[in-house]
Amino acid sequence: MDTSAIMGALWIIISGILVFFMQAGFTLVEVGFTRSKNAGNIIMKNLMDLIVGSIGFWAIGYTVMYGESIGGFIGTPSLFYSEGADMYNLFFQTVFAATAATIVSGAVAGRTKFTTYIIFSFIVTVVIYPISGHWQWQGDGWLTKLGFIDFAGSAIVHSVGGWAALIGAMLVGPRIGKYKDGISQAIPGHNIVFGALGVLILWLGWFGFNGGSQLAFGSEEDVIAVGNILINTNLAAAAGAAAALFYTWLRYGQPDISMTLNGALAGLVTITAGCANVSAGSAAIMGVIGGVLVVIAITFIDEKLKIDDPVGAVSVHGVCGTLGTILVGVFATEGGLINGGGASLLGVQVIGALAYAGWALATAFIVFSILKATVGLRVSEKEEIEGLDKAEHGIGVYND
Amino acid sequence: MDTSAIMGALWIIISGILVFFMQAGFTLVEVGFTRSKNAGNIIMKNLMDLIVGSIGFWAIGYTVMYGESIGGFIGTPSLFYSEGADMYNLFFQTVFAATAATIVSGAVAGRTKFTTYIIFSFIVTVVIYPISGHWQWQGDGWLTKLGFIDFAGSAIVHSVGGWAALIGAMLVGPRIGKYKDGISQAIPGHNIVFGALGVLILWLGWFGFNGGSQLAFGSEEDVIAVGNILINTNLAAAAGAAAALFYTWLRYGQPDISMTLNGALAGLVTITAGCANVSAGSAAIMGVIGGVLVVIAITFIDEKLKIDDPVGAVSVHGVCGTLGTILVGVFATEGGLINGGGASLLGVQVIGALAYAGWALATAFIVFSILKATVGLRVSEKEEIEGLDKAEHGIGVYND
Amino acid sequence: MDTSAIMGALWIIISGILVFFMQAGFTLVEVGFTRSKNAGNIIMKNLMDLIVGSIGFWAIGYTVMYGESIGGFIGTPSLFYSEGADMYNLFFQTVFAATAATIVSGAVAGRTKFTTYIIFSFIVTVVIYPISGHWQWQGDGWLTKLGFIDFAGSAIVHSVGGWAALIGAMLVGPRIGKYKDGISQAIPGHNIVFGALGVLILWLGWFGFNGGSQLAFGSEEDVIAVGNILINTNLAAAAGAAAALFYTWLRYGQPDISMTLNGALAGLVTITAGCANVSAGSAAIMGVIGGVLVVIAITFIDEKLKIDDPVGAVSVHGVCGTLGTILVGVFATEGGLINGGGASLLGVQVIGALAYAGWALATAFIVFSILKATVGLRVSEKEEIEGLDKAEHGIGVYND
Amino acid sequence: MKKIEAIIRKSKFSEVKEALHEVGVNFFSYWDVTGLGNEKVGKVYRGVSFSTNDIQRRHLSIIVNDDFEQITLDTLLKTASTGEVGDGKIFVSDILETYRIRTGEKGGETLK
Amino acid sequence: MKKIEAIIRKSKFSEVKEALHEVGVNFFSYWDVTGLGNEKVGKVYRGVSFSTNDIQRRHLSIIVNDDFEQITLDTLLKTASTGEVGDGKIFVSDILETYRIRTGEKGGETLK
Amino acid sequence: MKKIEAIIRKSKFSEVKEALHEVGVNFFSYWDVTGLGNEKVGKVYRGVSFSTNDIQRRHLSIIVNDDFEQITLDTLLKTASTGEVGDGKIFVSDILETYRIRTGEKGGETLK
Ligand SMILES: Nc1ncnc2c1ncn2[C@@H]1O[C@H](COP(=O)(O)OP(=O)(O)O)[C@@H](O)[C@H]1O
Ligand SMILES: Nc1ncnc2c1ncn2[C@@H]1O[C@H](COP(=O)(O)OP(=O)(O)O)[C@@H](O)[C@H]1O
Ligand SMILES: Nc1ncnc2c1ncn2[C@@H]1O[C@H](COP(=O)(O)OP(=O)(O)O)[C@@H](O)[C@H]1O
Repeated sequence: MDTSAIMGALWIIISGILVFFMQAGFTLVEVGFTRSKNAGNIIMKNLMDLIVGSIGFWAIGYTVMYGESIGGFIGTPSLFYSEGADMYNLFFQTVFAATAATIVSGAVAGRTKFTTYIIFSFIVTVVIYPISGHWQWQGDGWLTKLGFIDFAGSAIVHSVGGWAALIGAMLVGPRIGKYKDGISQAIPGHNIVFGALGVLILWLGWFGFNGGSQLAFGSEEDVIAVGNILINTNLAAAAGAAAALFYTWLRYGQPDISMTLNGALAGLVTITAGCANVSAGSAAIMGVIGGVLVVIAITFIDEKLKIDDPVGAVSVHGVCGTLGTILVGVFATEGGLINGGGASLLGVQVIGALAYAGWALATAFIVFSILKATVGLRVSEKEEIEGLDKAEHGIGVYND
Repeated sequence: MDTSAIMGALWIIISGILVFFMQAGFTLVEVGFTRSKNAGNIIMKNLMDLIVGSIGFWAIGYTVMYGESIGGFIGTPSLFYSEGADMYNLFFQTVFAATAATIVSGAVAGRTKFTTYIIFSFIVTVVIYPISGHWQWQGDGWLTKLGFIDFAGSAIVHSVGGWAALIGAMLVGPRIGKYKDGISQAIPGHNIVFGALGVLILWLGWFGFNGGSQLAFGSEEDVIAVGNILINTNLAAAAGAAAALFYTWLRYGQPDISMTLNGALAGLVTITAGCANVSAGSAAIMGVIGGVLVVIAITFIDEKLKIDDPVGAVSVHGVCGTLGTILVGVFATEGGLINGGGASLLGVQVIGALAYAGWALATAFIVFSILKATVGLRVSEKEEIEGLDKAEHGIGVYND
Repeated sequence: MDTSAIMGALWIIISGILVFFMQAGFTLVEVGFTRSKNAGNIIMKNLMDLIVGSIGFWAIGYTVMYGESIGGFIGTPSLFYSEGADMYNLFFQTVFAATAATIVSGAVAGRTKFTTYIIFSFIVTVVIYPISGHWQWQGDGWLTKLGFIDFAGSAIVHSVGGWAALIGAMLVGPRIGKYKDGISQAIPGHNIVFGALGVLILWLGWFGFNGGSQLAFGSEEDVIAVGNILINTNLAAAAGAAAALFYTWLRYGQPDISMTLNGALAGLVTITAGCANVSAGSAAIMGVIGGVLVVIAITFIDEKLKIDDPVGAVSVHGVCGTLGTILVGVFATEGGLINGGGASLLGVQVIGALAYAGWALATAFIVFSILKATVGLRVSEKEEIEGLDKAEHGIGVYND
Repeated sequence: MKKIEAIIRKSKFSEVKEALHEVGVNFFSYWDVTGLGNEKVGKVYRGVSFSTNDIQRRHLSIIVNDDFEQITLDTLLKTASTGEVGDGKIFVSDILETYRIRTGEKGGETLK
Repeated sequence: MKKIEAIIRKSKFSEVKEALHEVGVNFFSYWDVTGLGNEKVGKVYRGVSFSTNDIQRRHLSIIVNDDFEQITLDTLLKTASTGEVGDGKIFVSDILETYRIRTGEKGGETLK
Repeated sequence: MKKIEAIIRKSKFSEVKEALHEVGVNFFSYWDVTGLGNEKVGKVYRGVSFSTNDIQRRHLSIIVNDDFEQITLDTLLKTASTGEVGDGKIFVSDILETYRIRTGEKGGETLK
């Protein structure tokens, strides 16, 4: 291992630590955007994602993803990965896997059975997500071969999590009181300060998420690449937040706090696929598109589809993940439509985006349907009204 | 780019990420030290600083600061910076710029119009702060030539932000109920736990702020320098907190929590200018001076000047920023008064400190005056009493 | 200093910054697990630990620990350490020292005099902890010579802090109302969201705590070592949380949130001694043992010993610290019992674990006894009932 | 005029509110109280199981004209009840006078 | 003795408090309640606009001797009003007896 | 039936609760209020010292049958007092009727 490789390992480790911290961000956003009576349950679900992700990905998930390719579709699984010299990569990949699993929890918050959730989280970590990753990041995946670009995982991590969340939220059904006579009711989050802190932590972690995906830091090219990635990431987040802020101001007469926070996340998800392949200007524009679209999508899913997603996970991760993946075909410096690259990359990006959406929707549908028929998805009405904390964990999180 | 340079870039990037996190720290301190009815508005203002800082500094601010010097006073501006190999520096400088802008928001919390604030924040980011930076950090600035030392920005970042905050707080006027018959009333912060977490996050970020300002990590000198900087930073913070704790204990009979938290920040601001130029012992003493002075300054501004600064931003950043800048002339290992260096460095430091204070006071006064005469500075009395969250953003941040 | 050494310094600095952040984690856990009326006091105690740790360890503690060995028992003290080229190590060691001091504060929360606490914290930082460290980490300590393994401080940092906490909690006595007719009463923590955020921050910081203890990052061996350490750390934390979750589920019929959070910390403490010496599988098993034991220990100390430890500090740090130290003798890849290494390492580990427990118990007993006889340990009944915030700091942390 | 104080389960509140609305009782104030009564709830915190009868309840204070008393009571009794111990209580007392702050007017009209 | 319960706008509280103080009504207790009345407030949360008449109010409970009733009412009516819907209500009822816990004494003297 | 409202120090609550329990008064509701009275407390926040008589208190609302009135009052007066200014007040008023929501029954029986 030469100095370059060691420096690369250092960067990957630091990035992994930053990505790990995103767990705290997700937890805070989900806790803050929902009601106080379920806060403890959300904490437990997020912890569970981290537990299952950490153990499951090491136990088998990592090789499902990075094992020798079986037909470009799945890696050859083996148990309890133990390649010493590769452990820092396992670490980095583990925290990614935990992220994918965590996305679902926000969308099904406030009414889902804890046991059911644990099982689903496990399946995401060891089957759904690693296979997604294999298609592109393992190197011999079928999408890699098509020339598909998803640098840090708009499609692989976020859209997969987001579309699985859609199925979850749909099959679990809306929270009691969310729709009255078919009209969506506001159920305000109980602590938007937690939500804001969560978003800032996620934004922070994203520098590791996108920057670390360079997977190297040993040459001038790496420095240039990572520098660009960080600027693109930051610009897209800022532009996404700004877009959501001004768009809600225009549309509702007031800048909406929680939507603005979602806008920042939307910008981050949107830029993730192409953060290493677009210019700073494009990143800002992509952020704006994501920030506006997320507001439209949240309202559409809430009011038209009548699917209850308390934190906007489907819109942020699913919609913007798919959006960002496709936009690479438009904005990529090399091969992007507006940079004279023609439509071929765009075509590939659309194929990839659809493949991931389809994969996530289909597998999540199967799993949630089986769970529905067996263990059941929802807590009882009484437990839901009383709050999951008291019902499932014995006591609330806020006391005197 | 050789290994040293790459390692330097890595350190700058990591430091930048740490400095970014200070945004969360500022938000929490400001939220925690003010009333709950305005928490959402504070979140939005801090987000706006980050948005405006990220976009504005890339769009133009960076070149205003680092562009080719026009008379040592301002850089040659150019739009949409895109020097690939320098993007990591842009990132580091962007998060600094966002810090400068954010300082003001705490001082004017609870009564300022959101639109007005956005405009001011933008002007700080693209005009006031970059010009400040140019004088010293660009290399050809007039203060650089004088031999002025402001290693990480006590004057350039903090005092500029702090003195602008003074003008803001003065022109906006005190919150309703802050002064009764000319006597200052306590308006306790609504969540000092958030305040404390914010301070610890700021303290954390400051290791990047000061440490990263070494702008290199490729040689033994760098290791020594950064090691010293971190120790100095940490000692000054600890000493500042200790000083404020014991001083308030003596003065008021009880160790004051929020003042102690301000004391830590005071120590950090005080050491920022000289963190690479003084010994550990001097750093501790400087922290003590800062920690005591901040308490005196807060009380003076509050009770004598009757300017309402809910979080103590003027005292922490303005007063201690100026203090720290001047104290470099006293404590610098090379050239400092007490180390036998005579008064010449001290003279230069005083000139620089005054220049930045004057610059910030003057420009902020002009901008806030224009804003007052045009868009207006304050929300209506009704909105203020009801709270900015409901009035400007439709809903409070705390719900059930 | 060659490139390897510089990279090592970079890693140590980054790790130190991560460990610093653990202060925020401890503060949040302690605040969240106790009642709101004492939150400010806990913040102040934790700040005080950081202050005293930062100043005291530089002023003298570091040399007590790392100074030339006097009989393998204590370093030769000297005042105000100022070896420029070693400052980054001082930084790393300082944040460790602050951690040790902080452990006690949670166990004695809600009834201890602030002055008394400050004095004790100081003695931990400059005497008790540095001598602990000297025995093993200085290189010439008597335990080093025995071949004792405590890579990152299960015994040296955590068990010393935890057993001192036991004495503190015992001598200070339970909070009013904690035992009624000899039966333990629940006094629920006031904000478990803070607790959960605190645990995630601690988990994050632990990557620096354990990873940084490699004290190098310049070769392939270092990359392998640190990679393994991070995976072990993460697996043990996840396994500890999982074990506590399922064990409380079985035992009490409901997964207990705060116990699960303690379980994660238990896993982390347990793996700290052997994180560089065991396989991933062993780390997971050790985490499980720690996670179950911590629940048993908390209940035992609470209900049988009737010692009131609001946050479980004794169980997490004392019990699991000792456990983890001993388990190295069982699971170490080289020398561990189950890996065919015989019982000799195990014997050494037991000796070391007992030595640290004895040292902490004895010194803490002496110091707390003297303090009890002089300044006194407890606040008055009236102050305790009213809450320490109002009584000792003039105002509560939560307002409107 | 009467003051009707009802202490009900929090989980029943939205149902009660709607039912009151339907019978024309639109004006009232409410806040959360802790109630001690017959109901006991078992909880576990950090391994300590305890049973408490300090239970969160919602307290409604409804001032009505005498002709509305009965319908208010009936509605409350019907919609707030689950049949399990802990459904709560209703207390009726006399109100001598009421004022509408906005207009200064007094008497039964202010309750309409 | 009378109990005067006033449900007022939170934003009017400090004004009311001072005015009461000036007329010698220094003793009372208050807490926050949610009020349902004529006033409706429009809000937007995540794109869902909704209008609610669950509005935060402050509830004052003032026990006074009969000779203080009128001045208390007058002060409340004057200072708590803005003239807009939602200013709140005042309810007066009878108090049979009062006790000062500290001394155990009872009767009107305890209110002075 | 009587309503006994007691406004006491928060720090005295658990003692009072137990004492009431011992004399057979097991049912009541309570919540926190801010009280203005004779007591003043000095505080310091960020160097501004201020003295406030807005003090947190606990408000107990106990509805009892007439034969329980005296013992409840006695118990409260005895256990809630410290002898220092600020111990609080007790107010007694009439309750016309009470209902148990669970069963719909009314009258004094519901308080047992
Ligand atoms: N005598 C009382 N005075 C005041 N509040 C009461 C009284 N009795 C009951 N309550 C309130 O009513 C709630 C429900 O009463 P409880 O005895 O548990 O149920 P049930 O009425 O079904 O027997 C209690 O928690 C308390 O808040
Ligand atoms: N009948 C009532 N019983 C109890 N509280 C009431 C009643 N009527 C009004 N209130 C309280 O007074 C507040 C203001 O009343 P509202 O009808 O909105 O205004 P206005 O009195 O100006 O018409 C309500 O929010 C509620 O808290
Ligand atoms: N007239 C009143 N109306 C309503 N509440 C009162 C009244 N007088 C006292 N209280 C309540 O009782 C509390 C204690 O009263 P205070 O005058 O301070 O003590 P003391 O009764 O010992 O003189 C007050 O804080 C307030 O909550």
